[in-house]
This record gives sequence, C-alpha cells and structure tokens, in this order.
Amino acid sequence: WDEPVVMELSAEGERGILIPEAEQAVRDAAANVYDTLPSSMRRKNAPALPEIAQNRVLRHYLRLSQENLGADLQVDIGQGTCTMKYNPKINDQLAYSPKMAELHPLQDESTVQGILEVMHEFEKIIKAISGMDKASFQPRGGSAAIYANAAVIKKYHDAQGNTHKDEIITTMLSHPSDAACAKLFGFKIITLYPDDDGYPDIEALKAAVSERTAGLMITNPEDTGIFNPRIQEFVDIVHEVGGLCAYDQANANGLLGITRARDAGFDLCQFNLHKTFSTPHNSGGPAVGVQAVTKELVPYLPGPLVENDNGRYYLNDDLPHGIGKVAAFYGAASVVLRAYAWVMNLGAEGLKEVAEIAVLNNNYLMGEVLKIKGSSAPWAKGKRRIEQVRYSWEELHRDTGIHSEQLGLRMADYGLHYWTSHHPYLLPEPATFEPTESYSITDMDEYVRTLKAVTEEAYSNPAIVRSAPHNCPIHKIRHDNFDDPERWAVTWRAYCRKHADSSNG
Amino acid sequence: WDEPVVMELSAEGERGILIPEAEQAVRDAAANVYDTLPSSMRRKNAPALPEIAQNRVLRHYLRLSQENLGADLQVDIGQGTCTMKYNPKINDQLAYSPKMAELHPLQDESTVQGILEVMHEFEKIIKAISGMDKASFQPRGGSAAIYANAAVIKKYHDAQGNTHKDEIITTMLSHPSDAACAKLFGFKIITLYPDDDGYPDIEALKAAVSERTAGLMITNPEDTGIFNPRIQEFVDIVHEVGGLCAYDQANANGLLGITRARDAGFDLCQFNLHKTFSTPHNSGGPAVGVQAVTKELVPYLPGPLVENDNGRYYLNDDLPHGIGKVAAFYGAASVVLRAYAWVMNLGAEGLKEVAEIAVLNNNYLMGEVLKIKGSSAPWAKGKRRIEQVRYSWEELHRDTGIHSEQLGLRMADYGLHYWTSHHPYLLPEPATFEPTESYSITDMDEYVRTLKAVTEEAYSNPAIVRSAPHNCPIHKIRHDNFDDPERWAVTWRAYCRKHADSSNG
Amino acid sequence: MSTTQKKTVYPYIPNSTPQARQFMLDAVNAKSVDEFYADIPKHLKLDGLLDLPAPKLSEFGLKRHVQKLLNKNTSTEDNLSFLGGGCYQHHVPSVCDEVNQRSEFVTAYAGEPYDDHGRFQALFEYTSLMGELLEMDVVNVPVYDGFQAAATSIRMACRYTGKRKALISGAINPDKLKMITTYCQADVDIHVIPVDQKTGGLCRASLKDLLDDQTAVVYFDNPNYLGVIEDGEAICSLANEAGAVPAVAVDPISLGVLAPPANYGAKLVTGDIQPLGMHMQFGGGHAGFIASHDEPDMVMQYPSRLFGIAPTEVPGEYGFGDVAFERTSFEKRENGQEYVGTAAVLWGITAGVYLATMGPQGMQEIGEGILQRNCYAKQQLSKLPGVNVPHFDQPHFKEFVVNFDDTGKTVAEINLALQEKGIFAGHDLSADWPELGQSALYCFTEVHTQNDIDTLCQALTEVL
Amino acid sequence: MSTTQKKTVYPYIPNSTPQARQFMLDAVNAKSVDEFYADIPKHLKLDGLLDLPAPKLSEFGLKRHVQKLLNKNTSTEDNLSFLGGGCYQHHVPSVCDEVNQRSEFVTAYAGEPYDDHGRFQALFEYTSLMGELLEMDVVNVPVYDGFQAAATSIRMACRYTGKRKALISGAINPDKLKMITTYCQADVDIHVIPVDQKTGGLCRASLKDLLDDQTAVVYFDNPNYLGVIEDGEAICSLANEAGAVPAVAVDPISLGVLAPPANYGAKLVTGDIQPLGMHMQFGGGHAGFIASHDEPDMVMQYPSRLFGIAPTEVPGEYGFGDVAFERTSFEKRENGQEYVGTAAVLWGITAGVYLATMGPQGMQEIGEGILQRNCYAKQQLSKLPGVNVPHFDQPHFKEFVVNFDDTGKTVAEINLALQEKGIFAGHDLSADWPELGQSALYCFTEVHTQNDIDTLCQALTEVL
Repeated sequence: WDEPVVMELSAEGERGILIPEAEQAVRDAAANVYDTLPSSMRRKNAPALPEIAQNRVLRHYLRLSQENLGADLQVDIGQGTCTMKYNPKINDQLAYSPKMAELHPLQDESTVQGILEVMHEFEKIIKAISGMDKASFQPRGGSAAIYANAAVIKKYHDAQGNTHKDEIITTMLSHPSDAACAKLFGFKIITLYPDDDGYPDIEALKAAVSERTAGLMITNPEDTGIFNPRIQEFVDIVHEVGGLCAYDQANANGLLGITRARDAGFDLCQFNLHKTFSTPHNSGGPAVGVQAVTKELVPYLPGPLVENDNGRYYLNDDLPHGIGKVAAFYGAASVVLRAYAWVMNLGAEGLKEVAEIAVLNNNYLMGEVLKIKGSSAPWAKGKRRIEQVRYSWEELHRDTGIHSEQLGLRMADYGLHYWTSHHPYLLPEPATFEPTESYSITDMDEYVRTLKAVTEEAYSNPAIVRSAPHNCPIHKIRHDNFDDPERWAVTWRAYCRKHADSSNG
Repeated sequence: WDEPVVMELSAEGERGILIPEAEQAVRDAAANVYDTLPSSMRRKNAPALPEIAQNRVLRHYLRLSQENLGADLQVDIGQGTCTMKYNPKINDQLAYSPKMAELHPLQDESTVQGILEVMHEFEKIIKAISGMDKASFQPRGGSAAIYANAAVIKKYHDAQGNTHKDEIITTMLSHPSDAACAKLFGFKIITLYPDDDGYPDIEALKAAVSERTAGLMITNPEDTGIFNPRIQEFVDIVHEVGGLCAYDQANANGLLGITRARDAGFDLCQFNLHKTFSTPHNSGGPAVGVQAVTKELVPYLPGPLVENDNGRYYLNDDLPHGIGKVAAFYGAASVVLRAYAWVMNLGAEGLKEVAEIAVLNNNYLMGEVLKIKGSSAPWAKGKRRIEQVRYSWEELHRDTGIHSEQLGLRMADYGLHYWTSHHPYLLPEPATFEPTESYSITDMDEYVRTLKAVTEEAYSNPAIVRSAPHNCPIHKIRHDNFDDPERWAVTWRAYCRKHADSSNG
Repeated sequence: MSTTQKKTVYPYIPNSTPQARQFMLDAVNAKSVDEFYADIPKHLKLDGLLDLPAPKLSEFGLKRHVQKLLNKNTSTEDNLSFLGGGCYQHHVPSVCDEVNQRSEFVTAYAGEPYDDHGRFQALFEYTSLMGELLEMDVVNVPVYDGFQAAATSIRMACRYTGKRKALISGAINPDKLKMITTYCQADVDIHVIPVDQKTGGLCRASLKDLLDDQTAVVYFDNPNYLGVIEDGEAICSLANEAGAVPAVAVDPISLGVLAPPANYGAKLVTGDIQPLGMHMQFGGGHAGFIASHDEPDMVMQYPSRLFGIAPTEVPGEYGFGDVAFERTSFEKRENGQEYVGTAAVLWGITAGVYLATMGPQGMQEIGEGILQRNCYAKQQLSKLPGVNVPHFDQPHFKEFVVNFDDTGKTVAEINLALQEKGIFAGHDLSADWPELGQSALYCFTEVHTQNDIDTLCQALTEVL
Repeated sequence: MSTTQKKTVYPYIPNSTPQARQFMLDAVNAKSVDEFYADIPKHLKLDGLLDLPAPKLSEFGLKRHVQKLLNKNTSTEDNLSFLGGGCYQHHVPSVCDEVNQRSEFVTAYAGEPYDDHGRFQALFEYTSLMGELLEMDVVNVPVYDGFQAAATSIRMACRYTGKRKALISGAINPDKLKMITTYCQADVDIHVIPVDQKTGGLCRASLKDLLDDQTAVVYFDNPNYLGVIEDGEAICSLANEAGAVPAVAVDPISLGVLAPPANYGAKLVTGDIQPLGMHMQFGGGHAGFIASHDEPDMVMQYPSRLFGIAPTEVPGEYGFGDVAFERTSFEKRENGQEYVGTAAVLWGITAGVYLATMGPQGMQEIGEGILQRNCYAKQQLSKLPGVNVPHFDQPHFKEFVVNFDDTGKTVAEINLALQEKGIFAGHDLSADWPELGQSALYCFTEVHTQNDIDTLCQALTEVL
C-alpha cells in the first residue's frame, strides 16, 4: 500500500461517526450553557482534524496494520531481549469481555470481586515464582517497576534515616532504566562493566561498595544470556554495607521454576508481564511491570494492595509509609488477567517447560547461528547461554565492511525482525536473538537460513545489503530530518510549517 | 508470504489445542464404552490431519488473510453486481455478542425474545421496502431465496390444481439461479434475450407466455444497470395467463425507497442482505436471502414464521400448505441482526440517500470510465444507469488484442478487483463496475486512474498486460489441472496421489 | 448551536455531503438524481419516505438500542444447556474466532485466484483437511447446511444411477426430511425406512423389504437423530449389493473415534460442519459438506464449486481454481447441476482452522471424551426414579433419548421447571415422535463437566 | 485409552514434543537441559515444582474458569454509572476496537521504521492529530497515563527554567498529587495552591502569594478534578508574568468546545487519552500525553520518544523515525532525561483512530453534548430535597460536586442504596475532601440520555 498520512485523506464535510445528540429538553435546559464560561475558555476555531468517512478511516488503518510485522505474522526471534512469545488469543478474548473492559476503577469493591480475585490469585503465583512476600501490579511497564523499586529503596533508607546512602550500583548490560530510574531519586549511579568473560565484574563491585551504597539494581542473566554464577555473592556484598538488592527480571523467561530471586537473597524484583508472562507487547504497551518485595519492604509499596478478608477482596490503601502512587488507579488490570490465564493454563510443570524449552531453543539456535561465516558469540567462550545470546558480526564486518545494522535492514526485506542491541555497543557489530519457547525447530531453521542468505549476500554482493531495504513498505529514510531543530517535525502541522514547499500533500 | 499448504506444516507430536478431559469418575463409568460399538464403526487409524502448534496455525491463516483483498482493504468497485459496500463494524460487534452467538435454536421461546423481536421488526422493514405482506429469512443466500420462490410458485400451482403450468420465463441477464432453481422443480425454462437496446424483449415475452406459463422470474435492473421501464407490463402479461411474478432484487441497492416490488405488481421477491443491506460477504457466505410475498402466497411460505402475540414473539410452524423447510432452523439470524442494525442506523431518509448516492456514484463513474480510450457502454445509448454498468472493451480488444480478462489480471497487480461478468458474454469483452454508495469521489477517481493506466499499458506495452499478474501472491496458474479428471485434485490427498513425483512437499 | 437543521451526513456514505453530491451532478451534467430514475414510470415511484422507525443515527444510540434487545435473550453462556438435535454447543477455539473475524476474510467475496489467493488456499485446505477426516478425495466448497448437503446428495445419487427411488432412514431430523422432500420433489421418489423402536436405529428388515434394483440411494444419518450409532457397514453393504448408492450423513466431530463412512462402504458422505468451530448463533453457524471418492462420473454430479490445486508458472508455487466449472449453473444456467450461489464459505475456512488446530490427537480425544460423558450421563440419568433411557444398550454419540413417562409429568412441564433453575433441558420430542411418549433428546459434549451432569441429575430429582 | 500417563505437549510450546527436545539436545550435544543451567549454583536451584494451582490445560477449561471469575463482576454495561474522577465512560467507536485488536498491532513491539512502518506512521498520525486538537507542534509517544505525564511536565518545566519550585493546584486528583510528589521528590519543591471553596477552582489570591521569581511551573488541571472549568487565561498570565512555565492538564475530549491551553498561554499541556476510544478496563485504558510548542530547549527536555516524519530516497514517500533520540535514557542511561520504556503505544494508535473518526465536527458535538447534559443534570439534581450543587454557578465539563449534607445521610449510605437499584452513583469525596462534607463527584457524558439522568433523580428521590 502507498498510504498517505491520515491528514491528507480529509474531504470537506465527511463524517466518520455521528454523536448521540442530547434530547430537546436537555438542550433547552442548557440553552445558556456557554454563558458561564470565560470567553477565553471557549474554543474559537474547530480543531483542524481531517474529515473522513468511516470506511476510509478503517481502510487507512487496516492498511497500516498490514504494513507492520507483528509477532503473530513471522518468526520473531530477531528482537532479542524483548522475549517475543506467543500471546494466546483466548487470553485476549477474555480480556475483551465487558466484564473486564467495562469496569470503572472506582466501583464499589463488592461489584469487582472477580477481577480483585484474579489479581490476588496472580499475586500468589508471583510470590511462588519469585519467593517474595508481596507483589504490586501498579507499574504500567517494566521500567515503571524499576522506577517503583528505586522509589522503595529510597523510601526505605529515608525511613531508616540512612541519609548518607546515595549511590546505586548497576551494570552496563542491565537495562538503561535501572540507571535512569535510580538517578531520578537523586542517587549517584555506579556502573560496573563486564569482565573479560562477560560476567559482571565482582572485583569492580567490591571496589564500588561503601557506606554510601543504597542498593544494587541488576539484571541476571544480562542481555548476553550469560548467567552470573556469583550472583549471591553480589547480593551479599551489597547487603554487608546495608544496601538493598533489586533483581531486574526482564530476562526471567529461562528461569521460571528453575531459580527464584529470593533464593539468591534479593530484596526486590520485577517482572515484565508482556515479556515473560506472554501478554501482548501491543506495539509498546499497555503493559505491566510486577514489583515484588520481601516482608520487610511491604510497608513501602505503592498503594493500593489487593487483600483478602475472609473471602472478601478489597483494596488496601492504608499504607502511610508507602511510596504513594506510581500510576493512576491500579495499573493495567486486563494485562494481569491475561498473565493469570497464561499461568493457569500451564501450571507448574508447564512453566518449567517454558523455561527449559526457551533455553534449549536458544542453545540450539546459537549452534546454528555460529555455523554462519562471520558470526561469533564473544565472552564466556564455549559456555551455554540461558535464554538469549549477544552475537557479534565483527568478523563479517572486517571481511565485507557490512555493519550489523545493515544486515538488519536486509533481513527486513525478507519480512524478519533483526535487532542489534541497546546502545552503547560493548561488543562490535552486535546482534541479539532470543527464540523463546514459542518457536519450533522449523521456525528457527527458517530464520537462520535467511540470516545465512543475507550474510552470504554481504560477502558476494555487499552493495545489495548496503542499499537495503528494497522490499519494505518504504525506502531508506533521510535521517537528517530527525536531529536538526530546523527540520524535525513531530506532527504534521510542524511538517507543513517547516517544509511547506517540499510537502507531498 | 510464501506460505505452504497447511498439511506441509505438520511436525510429529505438536498440538494446537488441548481438549477438556473427562473426570476420572466419568472415565471409569465409561471404561467399556467401546464395547457396544460395532467394530466396523470404530476408527482404526487416526485421520491424517497435520500436527501443528497453535501459533503456527495462527500464523498460517493470518498470512493467508493478508493474501486476500477484502472490501475493507481496497476500493472494491470492480466486482460489479456484487454490491460491495461498507459493512459497519459495530454490526459485527453486536453479532459477536454471546447473547447472539451462543443461542441454541431450540431454546424455549421465552429465552430468545430479543432475537425474535429483531427478526419480527426487520420483517416489518422489509415489508415497508418491498410493499409485500410477509417475509421469511430462512434462505441462507440469494440463490436459496430464488429457490424458495420457485418452490412457492410450484406449490401454489399445485394447490390450485394448475398441473399444466410447467414453464418459467426468465431473462438471459437475470442471475443464472433464476433459471437453475426453477428447473429443479421440473419447470421448463424459457429465456428471453435483451432487445437491441438491452432491455428485456417484451415481444419475446408475449410470444413466450401461454397457459403453460407458471411464472416469471426476473431481475430489474439487470446486471447492465438498465432499468426496464415496461416492467409492469411484463408482470401484467404474465398475470393475464395466470402466472406468478417473482422479482429477483439482487440489484435493489439503487431502488431503496424509490420504487417497490409490489407496486409493479410482483407476487414474490427476494433481497440479498449481504448485498443491499450491507452485511458482510464473508468470502461467500454465510448470508441471508429474504423471501417476501403477497398475502395470497403466505400459506405457501417455508416455516417457521416469526409472529407476535400480544408482545410475545413466537415461531409459527403451523403451515400445513407451506413448502416446508428450506434450511436448518431459521437461517442465519446473526445476518438478520446486522441488517436490522444497518437499517435502524439509517432510517427512511438514510436508505433513500443510499439509493441516490449509489446511483449518482455509478453515473459519475460511468462518465469517467467512458473517457478511457477503448471503453464503451453498449445498449441504451446515452441513457443513465441505475446502480451498475456493463461496459465493453471491444474497441480496446480490437486495437490491442488484449481481453477484458487480461485487464482484470493486470488490475490485480495494482491491488484492485475487476470482474468481467457472468458467462455467457452477451457483450464482447465485458466488465461490470458498481461503486455503491460506499465510495467517495476520490476512491472512484483512484480506481479509474488505475484502470486508465492499465489500458494505456494495453496500448503501449500489451506484453506486460498479457503476462500479468506480476505482483500478486502467485503467478499464472496452469489451468490444465482443473478440467482433466486424471489431473484435477480437490484435496491434498488427491494431489499427492496423482502428482506424487511433482509434489513440492 | 444545534445542528438538527442541517442535512445529515452519513458516516457510511462518503458522498452524502452536499458538496460531493453537487460536484458529481455537475460532472455528469444532471440537475438532480431524479434524472437517473427517468426509466422508472412515475406511478411506480414512491411518494415520500418509507414508513420505517426513527433511526438511531449515532453509533452509540444504535449500539444501546440493539444491546437492549439482545439482553432479552438468555444464552447458553448464562444457562447450562443440554440441547442438541442438529445444532451443538462445542468449545470454539480462540484461533477460529481470530481468523474468521479478520476483516480480509469477512469483507471479501468473489475475487480471482490471484488477488484472493488466501481465500482460495484456505478453502482448498479446508477440503483437504475434511478429506483426511472423511478419507475421501473430493469435498466441495460448503453449501448452506447439512440439510442442503443431504438433499443434494440424494439428487446426486439419482443422477449418478439414473434411477429415482430414494430410501431414507426415518431416524432423521424431521425438518431435514421436510427439506429433502421439497427439494427432491420433481425427480425423486422418497420412501422412509421406519425406525426400529427397540434400538432407535434404522429398521434393517424394512430396509431389505424396500430395497430393489430401482433404488438409487439409501440415505441415513450416523449417528442418527436419536444419537444412536448405526451399524453403517451392514446398511451400506445392503445398499451396495442392490446397486444403490449408500449416502451417509455424519457428524464430523465424531470422526476421531468413529469410522469414516468411506471405510464402511459409503459412496456419498454429507454433514454439517457447525460443530467444527462455529458458534451456534441461533442456528446461524451451519454449513454443509458433500464428499465422495474421486470418480469422475460422481464428481460431475456436484452442483457446488470444487477448488483444485495446480502449479503456477513458477516452480514450487501453487495456485487454486475451479475444477470442472462447466458442471455448475454459473456456467450452464438451468443445464448445470441443481444451482449454486453464495453459501457459507467463511464457515468452511473456520472449519479448516479448527481441524488444523485440533490435529489427529485432538479429534480423537474430543470424540472419546464425548463418548465417555454420554456413557456416564446415561448411567446417572437412568438411576433417577421414573426416568428411562429407552435405547440404553445402544452405542450413542453426543445425544440419546430420555423418557419420562413413568414420572407422570410431561417433558414440557419438566423443561419449564428446569429452565427456572437455569438449565436448558433436552429437546422435547413428544410432538414429532409421539411413539416415544414423553421423551427428550439430551446432548452431552466436551463442554460438560461431571459436575454439570450431576447438577442436571440433582435438578431433575428436585423437579420430578 | 487414557492419555494421562503421557507427557503433556503444550500448544503454546511447539518444541515440547519429546521428539523435538531430543533432536535439539542431540544437535547441541547435551545430555539434558540441566547443562544449560550449569552456571546456576546448585543451592539456588529450585527443588521440585513451583507451588501453583493445578492448571486448566484445555482452552475450554481455562475459558470457563476465568469466565466464572469475571462473572463475579458487575460492569457499567450491567449498571447505570455516574462514576468519573479520572476514568470515563464514553462510547468507543467500533473502528477503534477493530484496529486495536488487529493482530499486527497487538503483537508488534520494537521493529524498525521499515519493517514496522505502519506502527510508526500510525503513531506519527496520533501525535499529528493531537497536535491539531491542542494546537501545539510537539506531542510525545504516549507515556503510562495522565499522572505520569503531569509529573514529567513538572520536571520538564524545572529543567527548562533551571528552578525547582512548583506550584500545583489543589483541585487535583489526590492520587495524582501523591504520584507527582514521589516522582519529583529529588529535584522539585512542591507547593499546593489551595482550592477556593466557593468556586471549586484554584484560589487565585493564594496563587499570587505563592508565585515568585523562583517558581519553575504553575500546574493545574482544566477542567479540574471537581469538574470546574478554570479561567485558564488568568492563571497562565500570572505564571507567564512571573517567568514560570504554565503547565495545564486537560481532558482532550473537551477540546471541541473548550479552548486548547496553548491558546491561553500554556507552555506544557498534558492529559490522559483514555476518553479517546479506550475502554475503562478497571483503570487499564490510560495513557498520557505531553505537548509543547516546537521550542528546541523544551523539546530536549522530553524523556519520551518523539516520532518525526522525513522523506525517503524515493520522492513523494515518507518515513518515520526518532527525533532527538540522544535525549533519552535508551541512549544515555542515567544522563538521559528521566527514563523511558514500554508504555502505552496501542492506546496512542487507538486515540489516533478515534480522532480521525470523530473529525472536527464530532469533537465539537461531543463536547457540546457533554456540557448540555451536565447543565441539565445540575438543574435536576439540585431540585431534589436536601441535595445541593455547591459550585452550581461555575461552568462544568463532564462532572460536578453534589452535596448531601442536608439529607442527613452519608454518601456511603446513599451510594449503597443506589447500587441496589442498579446504579453506580458518583464517587464519594468525603474521605479525600472532608471540607466538602458528604459530597460525591457525579459524571455525565454522551453515553447518558435524558432518561438516564431522570432515572438517577428518581432513584435518589426514593433513596433519600
């Protein structure tokens, strides 16, 4: 499809929908409704929204949807760290039910016992999986849960009078939000780099801890897929100086039912329901980040918590020492519903199967990828990985001049995702693949076959890779429009203003 | 997508879904359940269905869906006579409600008052639109309603003892089912051809009628879009010899609120809800053909009818003279629900707007199409059309050697439908376009622009048209596999048997 | 302030703006739309507007209006239901809904094998999957419902044999028999084979009496309308020996555990695919299939479209198209076979999704689970005082007859009392099957738990 | 006969077949999966299985289980609801549901602008449509909710001005204030401007007292939490004069009739798009927007992603990408602005569909209809004995405070009684707003008919 920007579809007078008009008696009663309004509060000109008939709006967005690659449509193992797994349709169906979709959050608790029960039961599940004592589903994303963990760490130390504790330690391969969220609370960030084997450097940690250490916020395995075997030592070292340890469990998919955050001594942790618990990514949310903590930290949780009093569920907002609110109402309850349904379908054996197959798939995939000329999996040589692998195309780049990013654009031509990695690149020419448990051997072989074909092109015909994409909805974008304030345009109105003469419309 | 046949996706042992297992006590009670079964009734080998995990099944069908051009996705005016109009999503939403989807047809009437009321109210609407006295929604398609009309004609004459009436008159440009369904009841078919102006030939009708004439089954306007101005004379002529007249209203979209079947004297008529009343075509059904008749013919209708007794709706199957059943239960009630919602949204003014804009659009489109070199609209020269036009590319074919069908394949390359016409081609190189009320000026202009581009290719580069499609999911199909019993294959198992060596699988 | 004076612009009609209307009128040089209706005689033209209810112009108003109507219904999600009789409550896998609600399939129609490749492939896959379930090589694009399929199979058999005598098992849905009678009236002589009251199956002795060398077809349902699994092999053998076509209607969901009729001699197999992934929709989820072996003489009798597979110009690529199209009324009008039109394609696609999702093991397990639940239900129900299961010793699939004569109550009374307890009881047979007394047809599928069956028994105990 | 002994093969896990597992183990030369966990110390490994409830392995069993739980809820489709307070019942156009349930959008995530072109374009269109509604040139990719947007706007203003004093209107959702307080604790000094009890609006005199040249931002909601439309121009002028950033949170659905804050001097505008096409979902339908003029110094303060449009190598073609990405924590970790992560993109796409469907006239009509209904409801409610509308003379949009002190009953009692009549009454303010006595916040939108409002009044009459 060669679909214009929606503003260009406007045709004077067309309507997409009609609005329920107030009855005559209501309109009569409100004849003077504008009179009490300060005149500056009355809108003078109608907003310049487009005027489009309903089927044209629909056609537009359906076409855009077809120009998008959902995980449902392809073998989505190229977005490593994102844990692109199958999002069962039955869970969506249940979430679309009016008994979920049409609930107002301020309804009397007696009228929402069902969803409260789901939240309470799912909290039990999270407790079992993490070993923690209490969980909150308030945060509306993984980073928001990291934020909430940082807030709890801050609040805890404030409550203890630990005003000197103003440093948070994290690692370079933990998610950027671990650093950024801690910073929000005024913490100084100390970032550990991996050692030569790719493990977080324990010596660096020892050097970093002090009385000022408020806490450790760390992923394990990191996005390399390498499990840090000395994780408990890390925790102990931080505990010794009175710091709290928060486990960023964004990469938990290979560990369900295998090992628990609490067992390694962590005080807090967080899970991304849209990754590990199979709820849809929704193009980037809505989502839920679960925050789970030990008994000692329960007083500091955000409110409200779901409690059960003799079979009656209620929302407990009586948390005088808590961090308060981290989101409107209770986060995304329908996401919790989906995750609950997913776990209830699998049970304990199923969750373990998830973890084991995710890991087995990943190691199988690694074997196949490493057969491709130009690839490597640096660090922890010869070791197995957990649920993903950070690869490097350093050799391919040296041989052909092709960058990892260019391979990705060429993969897009074949209808497959390919993600390099979060910046900064500690490894040269990185790429990260994570097959999860949702893909079959055939699927993985298909992905690898395509990847191999693309790398062979890099060797035999680098020009075609360098000039990719060729077979996408659009061609190479001129990036100089994105960083120059004179030229960037975040809305159509800005574009028309700045590029009036070059406009296509 | 280059998607294999579903059978090729099988991987041993994979499951797409798990089945609710009977409880232990139930299984115990049924330990000998197979013993009473004649051994020849027990299946020996599991059916050779593929074994596919759920997300792979889904991916397969989602990809196939993307390789399909629904009316939602494009400007679907190339399927003339099909009345491809917008199918409002709200109507689908309502039909998916469990209060509709999960009703069993044999529930007690007291538990289905809502849907019965919808059917009863919609019958009133059909009565208003057609002028008839009673309607049945039993037939599951337009042709099924034609069938039901033929059955009523037969039954009526049987009841009158008119055993000599064994001929049905129809026209060559009425739907083939008008002829075929009448034939089913043993009627001899007399087919009138259009006169030189494209109107059904009234002289031929006069010559055809006789004591043997059981009825007339006719479309108006025919698929040419030309309204037969002498329609009432046709009816009168047939009535004079004691025949019944059935109005095939497949092309009613331009006539809603303009003229009614009853007014022209018809005894029976039928509407296609999936055309005129905007219910989805569903790739070819489910659908509903409404059968509507005059008071005199009510006793012969199929059962049951929906009746109202003091506000209580019930199903009346006490029709001793009726034609009995024409479908299981009550036809496709959820289609009736959608059509009801569509009419209730528009009202009388809206329906008239539908008709007028459908006709206006069609005449606008005709003006634009006829500007294209090589096109013509034979018959009724210079006259307006109702809701569609049968065009001819005779001149273009003469100039370029390109057939209408080849233009269609090339249009497919541009993502647009194009339909020649029902066989046989009374006109050389026919094509039929019907814009309905659902497309805007911009949409029609876009279609015409593409059509013009294709015809220009026919003149400038006929080879590219002749070898189309180039840009479709697949390339030209080798048609010799479809008519030779040695080679045709209606199932994968037949294909594998007949083409074992050439199989791709 | 109010907009009521202005002309309504309809969201579904882009060109309903005054601007667009005028632009087009100008473009075609017309003064008003009346010009386009010049061919319609004045006296046939409607004066004023149709007499219709005031519209609900806003989508919200419409939604609320229709929802209010629908809320007058009580569905099988609200109540526990044991209704069967031709329409069945089964679990609809979520992937079936996901696929058949895809806009691309919902709004497609009659595109060509190139632009609508996906639809053609999905339908070919449907027939292929059904072919495996039925062990037959030819399956049609769906017809309206199982009734239509049965009626057509009888006409096909008559054309195939050149004879016009049809023997039809009486253990059939009475409405289906009505449909067949009307459909076949011109060319077929229908004879009904009585039901053996003891077994609830077709009376074999009567069949032998009726069967002769003029017989074109022996048609029966298996399992039959009363839920009894017939000895299909015995019946088909008799038919085949007499040179008649054995035509069997089968519930496709039974075929994971029951033999496909092809294996016991059937030459035409029909049925309804509603159980394979379709919601009941008050009877709107039906679609019929017809299957046979790949015998050209039989294939040429199909009125339906048949989609075949073929290679394209590109090696390794498949395309799809109509097989032997010239059979059809589309091609030959009254000289084609019967007639063909828009029927129930979306349900065919859906049944394909269903079978691909279920796989061989799913079909086997669901069949076995249904057999088990019926077995358990038969035992439990017949323990209740005054309740009898007349064909207790027969094998049943999905449903069986329950007789209440000894309770002194009518089925109508019992069902009403159960309805007040939130149970849709078995379908009342007393009107159509007086010879069964006060009997009802109870249906049990994989959606019923042991607890559901026990709940029914408990409720019956309280009611009787 | 039974399959219970066999290993479960999970439909969501293709390689859970024993064959696949063994094949892969062989391929990587491993004896068992334990090898992959070699890095996990033994004592950290879980012994045995997690303590979880028995699973519902079949999709049907799962569906029935969850449906049973959900059926314990009473929804706003079951009851008439007048709840607002930050989450609003509006009509969701069917096209919104159709688009946001598309598998391609639901299951997409972080693809590139080429393979996920559609998602980028849909989001750019969302920000463009919001830009027109707000008359501002910069709008972000949605953040979590309006709370987050408000909190971020305050931090943005502080960074922009280099100051740390924030004045926040007290007429704000108390939870939102809590969120802001926590979020801003490290770098912002929060001062709350009291509410003028007479008008229900921000107390202008207090604002003047608090405002000084150290003030970074004056933040207020308009309409405010109590439904009152503030005189935004007056407030923004004061802020601008003092060199503070006026930051306004607005209900976007009001902007067909109310002036966009940019027009009365606001420099940062935030809000929640839940009203624009999102179902309430027990509070799960929220997403926040932040908007400003296209001033580079302000743009660089955004923590969120900003999607820009750019030409491609092919003339006439557009592409989309991240504007000024180096602001973000994705790029600069703790040195980026605040933080960014997965938030609520699907709701942004949906709000775009909503605005494109509504168009200028739809937005104008819905706003006006809401004003009218509130006006009517105010009049009708204040006629009831003992019922007062304390800010009757103020302009209200969507909601207003209703006081029951003179009835001698508590809001809790009244609401319970109304609930028994199938009505969710206005949100009880008595705990959070003791100064308002026994008051509740009643909300009226386009989903309410005159009859609904009259029904409420009638029920109140019976209850009081």
